[in-house]
Amino acid sequence: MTSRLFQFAAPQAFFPIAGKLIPWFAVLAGVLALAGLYVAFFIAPTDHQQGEAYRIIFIHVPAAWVSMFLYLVMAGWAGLGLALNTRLSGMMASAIAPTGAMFTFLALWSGALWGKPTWGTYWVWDARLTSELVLLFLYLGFMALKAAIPDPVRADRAGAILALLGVVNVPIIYFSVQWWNTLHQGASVSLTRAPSMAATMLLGMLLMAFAAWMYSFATAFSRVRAIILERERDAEWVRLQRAAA
Amino acid sequence: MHSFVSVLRRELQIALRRKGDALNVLVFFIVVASLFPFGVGPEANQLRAMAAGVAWIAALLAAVLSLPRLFAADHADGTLEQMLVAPQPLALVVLAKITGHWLLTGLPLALAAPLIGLQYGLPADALGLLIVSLLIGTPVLSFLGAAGAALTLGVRGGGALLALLILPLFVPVLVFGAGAVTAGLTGINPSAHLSLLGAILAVSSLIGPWAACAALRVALD
Amino acid sequence: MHSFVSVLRRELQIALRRKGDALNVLVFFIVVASLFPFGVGPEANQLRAMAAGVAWIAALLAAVLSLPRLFAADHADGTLEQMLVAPQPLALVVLAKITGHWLLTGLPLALAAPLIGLQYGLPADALGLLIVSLLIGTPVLSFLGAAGAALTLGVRGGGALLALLILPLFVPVLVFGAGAVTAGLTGINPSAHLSLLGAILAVSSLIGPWAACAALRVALD
Amino acid sequence: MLETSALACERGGLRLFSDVNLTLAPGGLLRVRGANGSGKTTLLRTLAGLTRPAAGEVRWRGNPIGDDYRREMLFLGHAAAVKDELTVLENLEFSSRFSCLEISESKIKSALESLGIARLADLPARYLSQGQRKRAALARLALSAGVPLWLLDEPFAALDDEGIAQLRKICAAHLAGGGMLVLTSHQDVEIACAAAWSVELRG
Amino acid sequence: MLETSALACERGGLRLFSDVNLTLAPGGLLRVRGANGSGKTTLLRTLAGLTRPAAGEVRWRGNPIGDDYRREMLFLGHAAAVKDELTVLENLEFSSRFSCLEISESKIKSALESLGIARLADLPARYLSQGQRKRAALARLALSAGVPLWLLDEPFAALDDEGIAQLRKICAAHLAGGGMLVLTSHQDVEIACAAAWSVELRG
Ligand code: HEM
Ligand SMILES: Nc1ncnc2c1ncn2[C@@H]1O[C@H](COP(=O)(O)OP(=O)(O)OP(=O)(O)O)[C@@H](O)[C@H]1O
Ligand SMILES: Nc1ncnc2c1ncn2[C@@H]1O[C@H](COP(=O)(O)OP(=O)(O)OP(=O)(O)O)[C@@H](O)[C@H]1O
Ligand SMILES: [Mg+2]
Ligand SMILES: [Mg+2]
Repeated sequence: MTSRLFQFAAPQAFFPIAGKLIPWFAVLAGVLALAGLYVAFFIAPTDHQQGEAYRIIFIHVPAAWVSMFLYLVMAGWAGLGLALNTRLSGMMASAIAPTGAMFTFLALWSGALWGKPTWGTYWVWDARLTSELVLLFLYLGFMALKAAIPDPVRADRAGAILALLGVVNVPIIYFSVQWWNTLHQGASVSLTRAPSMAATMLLGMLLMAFAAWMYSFATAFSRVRAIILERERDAEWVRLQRAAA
Repeated sequence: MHSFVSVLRRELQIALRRKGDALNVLVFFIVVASLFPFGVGPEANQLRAMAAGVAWIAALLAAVLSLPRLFAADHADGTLEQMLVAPQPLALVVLAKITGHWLLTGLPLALAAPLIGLQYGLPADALGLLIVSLLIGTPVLSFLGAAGAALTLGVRGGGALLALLILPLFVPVLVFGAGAVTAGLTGINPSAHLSLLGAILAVSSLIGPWAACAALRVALD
Repeated sequence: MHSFVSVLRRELQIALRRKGDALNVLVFFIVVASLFPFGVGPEANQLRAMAAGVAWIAALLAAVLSLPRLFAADHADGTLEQMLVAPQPLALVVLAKITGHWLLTGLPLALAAPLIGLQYGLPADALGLLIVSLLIGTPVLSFLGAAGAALTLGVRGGGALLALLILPLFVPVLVFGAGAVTAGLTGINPSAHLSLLGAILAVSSLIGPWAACAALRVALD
Repeated sequence: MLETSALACERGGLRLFSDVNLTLAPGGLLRVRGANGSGKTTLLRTLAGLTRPAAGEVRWRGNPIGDDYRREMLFLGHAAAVKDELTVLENLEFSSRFSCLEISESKIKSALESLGIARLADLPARYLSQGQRKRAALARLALSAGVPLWLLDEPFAALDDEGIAQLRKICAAHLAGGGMLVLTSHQDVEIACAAAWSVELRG
Repeated sequence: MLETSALACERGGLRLFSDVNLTLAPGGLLRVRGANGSGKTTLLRTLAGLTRPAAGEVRWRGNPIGDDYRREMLFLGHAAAVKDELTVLENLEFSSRFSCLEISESKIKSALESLGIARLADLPARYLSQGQRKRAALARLALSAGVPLWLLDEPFAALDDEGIAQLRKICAAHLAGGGMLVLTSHQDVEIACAAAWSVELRG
C-alpha cells in the first residue's frame, strides 16, 4: 500500500511544490551569475601566461562540472525509478537530460574556443575531451531512446537502463587526466589539497558553478511540470487544475 | 549451466544452417578494409600507419551490422518470450547469446586480422599486437552491443538508433585497441593500452549482461 | 503515377512516426565520421586529405545499414505480397520505395556533409564539390542497394550478405565521388569524375529497379 | 469466369496436389478444404498469381492471368499487411488507395464500422490485439464490393463471434452482388450464396 | 493454487480490466472469454509474469510468483517460438531441454506422433504450413505432463479437426492427472475435466 501511495501521490504532490520553487531558483541563478561574472571580469587578475583568454575558465569549468554532476543526478533518478517503480523519477530524469546535454555542449564549445589560443587547435582526440564527447552522446542517446518508445512507462525503464550503463563514463571523464597524460589540465581544485589557484578565481568559478546549478533546478523543474501535465492529462487532479486555470 | 550450453549450441547450429553467415562477416570485414585505400589514396606509409585503425573500424562496423539481429529474430518468433518465462536464469541465456555473437563475429575477425595487416604492410610484431588487441577488445563490442540491442528491441528504426547508442561507447575500445598497435609500431610499450582494454572488458562483462537482461524484460512487458 | 505518390507518402509517413529515424541516420553519419580520427590519428594534414573519403565511406555505410530494412518489414507483414498482387505496376512501387530511401538517407547526408568538411578543415570549394558528388552519388547507392536488398530478402543473415553483395558495387561510386573532391583539392578539373558519376547514376537507375522487381517476384514465389 | 485446368503445385520437390480443375462463376463460393499442410494456402497463392504452378494454368475470363486479372482480384493472405506505425485509418486508406478503390471519408468510416473497429481508427496498429488486427485487414473488403473475385486465406481465424458474423454478412453481400469468393477455413462458417462448391485437397 | 487478487491491467493508459479475482485448483480448467481486444492475451501474459499488473497480484501456492513458479508453469503465446532454420525435431528438442523437461528419443518421437507431425520431424520449420507450425509448437505439451500449470493462448487456432481432437486429448489427460489449464479460445472446444471455470472480460 505504501508503494502504491508513493507511486500515485508523488507527481501530483510535486507539481505545486516545483511551481513555487522555480522563481526562487531562477532569481538565485541570476544573482549568482551576475556576481560570478563580476568576479570573473573585474576582480580576478589577468593571467601572466594566457592573458585575458583564460577567463573562459569561468564558463568552461562550471559547465564541465555541472554536465557531469547532472548526469549523476539524472542516472540517480532513473535508477530510483527502476528500483522502486516511482513515476516521478522517470519524469525527473527526462527533465534533466536536455539541461545536462546543454552544459555538456557548453563545456565542449568553451573548451574548444579556449583550445585555439592555448593549444593552437580547436580539437584534439585526447582522453578527457573524448570522454566528455561521449557524455554528450549519452545524453543524446538517452533522449533519442526515450523519444523512440511511445509508451512512457517502457520509455522510462529503458532510458533508466541506458543512463545507469553510462554512469561508468563519469569517473572516466574526471580521472582521465590522471590515467593518461594528455594535453588537458589536471584537477586544480581538490578536497585533499589546498587549491593551487588564486582565491578570487576559485570564488568566481564556484559562484558560476552554483549559478549553473540553480539554473538547472529551475529549468528541470519547469520541464518536469510540463511532463507531468502531459502524462497525467487524464488524471482527475489535472482536470481540476485545468478547470481552475 | 546446462541452459548456457543448450542456448549456445542452438545459436551455432542456426548460424551453420544459414549457410556461411559467419563467413559473411569475415568477407565483409575484408571488403571494408579493402575499401579504405580507395577512399584515402594508396600511399604505402600512410597505409601502414592506418592499418590498425582500419582493422579496428572494420571490426566495429561488422559488430554494429550484426547486432540488430542479436535478439530481433528471437523476439519476432516468440522465443524470447519463452526464455523469459523459462525456469532458467535469464542472465545465463543472455551470456550464451553474447558468447555466440562473439564466436561468430569477434573471433573470426581477430583471426582474419593478419590478412589485413599483410595487405597494409604491417610488420610481424605489430600484427601480433593487432590480433591480441582484437581478442581482448571484440568481446567488449559483444557485451556492450548486447545491451544496446536489447534496449532498442522492438523500437522500429532500431538499427540506426542502436548504432547511435553504442558507437560512442565503442570509441574507447577503438582508441585503445588501435592505440596499442600504433604504440608498438612507434616503439612505445603497448601494455598500458592493453591493460586498459582489459579493464574495459572486465567492466563491460559485468554491466553489459545486466543491462541486456533488464532491457529485455522491459521490451517484453 | 498515383501509386508512386501513395507509396512514397506512406514511406515518409512511417519514417516520421518512427520519431527521428532520418535524424538517426544523420547522427550515425556524423558519429562514424568522428570515429576515424581515433583510429587513424589526429594530424590535421592527413585529416584534410581524408575528409572526402571519410564522408563518402560514412555515407556508404549509412546506406548499407539502412538497406536491409528497405523491404524486410513489408515482407514480414505481408505488404509486399499485396504489392505484387495489386493492379499497380511493381516497378512504380519499387521506384517509390527507392525514392523514399534516398530522401531519408542520401539527401540528409549530402546536406550534412559540410559539418564533416568543417570538422576536417576542408576549404569552401572542396566542400561544394563534396556536396555535389554526394548528391549525384547517393541515389546510386539507393538504386543498386534496392536490388541487393531484394535479392537477399528472406535469406536469413541477409544483412551481412547484402553488404557483401553491394559494397563491391559501391566501390566505383566511392572512388569517383571521393576522387572528384580530391581532384578539386589538388587543382585538377573534377568534371571528369562527376560526369562518370552521372553515367553510373543513369545506368543504375535503369538496372536497379528492374533487378529489384525481378528479385522480389522470386523471393515471394 | 475463374478456371483452372490440371493445376498442380510442388513444394520442395514434393507434389502437393495435381490435376485440380475448378470453375467459378459469378455469385459462386468455393471452399478449399483439407487437413493442415494439404496445400490450401499454396493453392490460393497460385490462384492469386504469386506462386507459379508446376503444371496446368489459371485462367480468368478465358485468358491466362495477367495485369487485367490483378485489377479484378483481391487476395488476403494470412499476413495482415497492416503497418504497425500507421493508425488503423491510415492503413485502410493506404491499402484501398493502393488497390485503386474509390474511397471517401464516409466510405472508410462505414467500412471500419462494419467490422466494429471505428473506435480504434486513430490507434497505431502496433497496439491492436490479434483479432483487432485481423479486422483492420478485413476492413478493405467492405470497400471492395466492386472487385469481382476475392481470395481469402483463413479469414475467420482470430475473430470472435461478433467478428465472424460481421464478416459473414460482408461475404454474403459480395456473393449476392454477383461476386466470386474463394476461401479456406478450418471453421465451418455458413455463408448464404447462390452456388457453393468445395474442393478437398489431400496430402 | 493459482490465485489472483484484484488484478488490473493497463495498456497505453487505458484500463483493460480490473478487479479480476481468480482461483484455480488442481484438475481445474479456466477459460478466459471475451471479445477481440478485451484483454485475454494481456491477462495470460500477466499470469505468466511477462506483463506487470497495474494493480493486484498473481500468487502461486500462496506466494507471489517468482523462480519457483517458472519451474511449474508453461506458457504458449500466439507466437509459436519455432525457429525457421531448425528442423521440427531440433525445435522440440531445444524447447523441451530449455524448459528442463526430461526427454529421450522415444519420448520426443511419441510427442511428435501425438500431434501427427512425426512425418515432418526432419523438415526445417521454414517450410511448415501454418497449422503444422502450430502443431510443432504444441508438441511440447505432450512432454510437459509433469508441469502443473499450463497457460495457452488460442491453442486451437489454425488447427484442422484432427489437430483439435489431438490437442483435446492431451489437455484432458493433463487435467485428469491433476494439472491446471488456463486457455483462451474463440472456438468452443469441449475439454473433459473435473472442474471448469470461466472468466469473461469485457472492454
Ligand atoms: C573541447 C575541449 C575541452 C573539454 C571537453 C574539456 C573538458 C573539461 C572537463 C570535463 C573539466 C572538468 C573536470 C575536472 O574538474 O577535473 C574541465 C576542467 C578544466 N579544463 Fe577543460 N576541456 C576542454 C578544453 C580545455 C582547454 C583548451 C583548457 C585550457 C587550456 C582547459 C582547461 C581546463 C581547466 C583549467 C579545468 C579545471 C580543472 C580543475 O581545476 O579541476 N580545458 N575541462
Ligand atoms: N521444401 C519443402 N519440402 C517439403 N515439404 C514442403 C516444403 N515446402 C513446403 N512443404 C510442404 O508444403 C505444404 C504447404 O502447405 P500449405 O501451406 O499450402 O498448407 P495449408 O493447407 O494451407 O495448411 P494449413 O491448414 O496448416 O494452413 C506443407 O505440407 C509443407 O510441409
Ligand atoms: N497503447 C495503447 N493504447 C490504447 N489501447 C491499447 C494500447 N495498447 C494496447 N491497447 C489495447 O489493449 C487491448 C489488448 O488486448 P489483448 O491483446 O489482450 O486482447 P485479446 O483479448 O487477446 O484479443 P484477441 O481476441 O483479439 O486476441 C486491445 O484492445 C488494444 O487495442
Ligand atoms: Mg494455410
Ligand atoms: Mg489475444
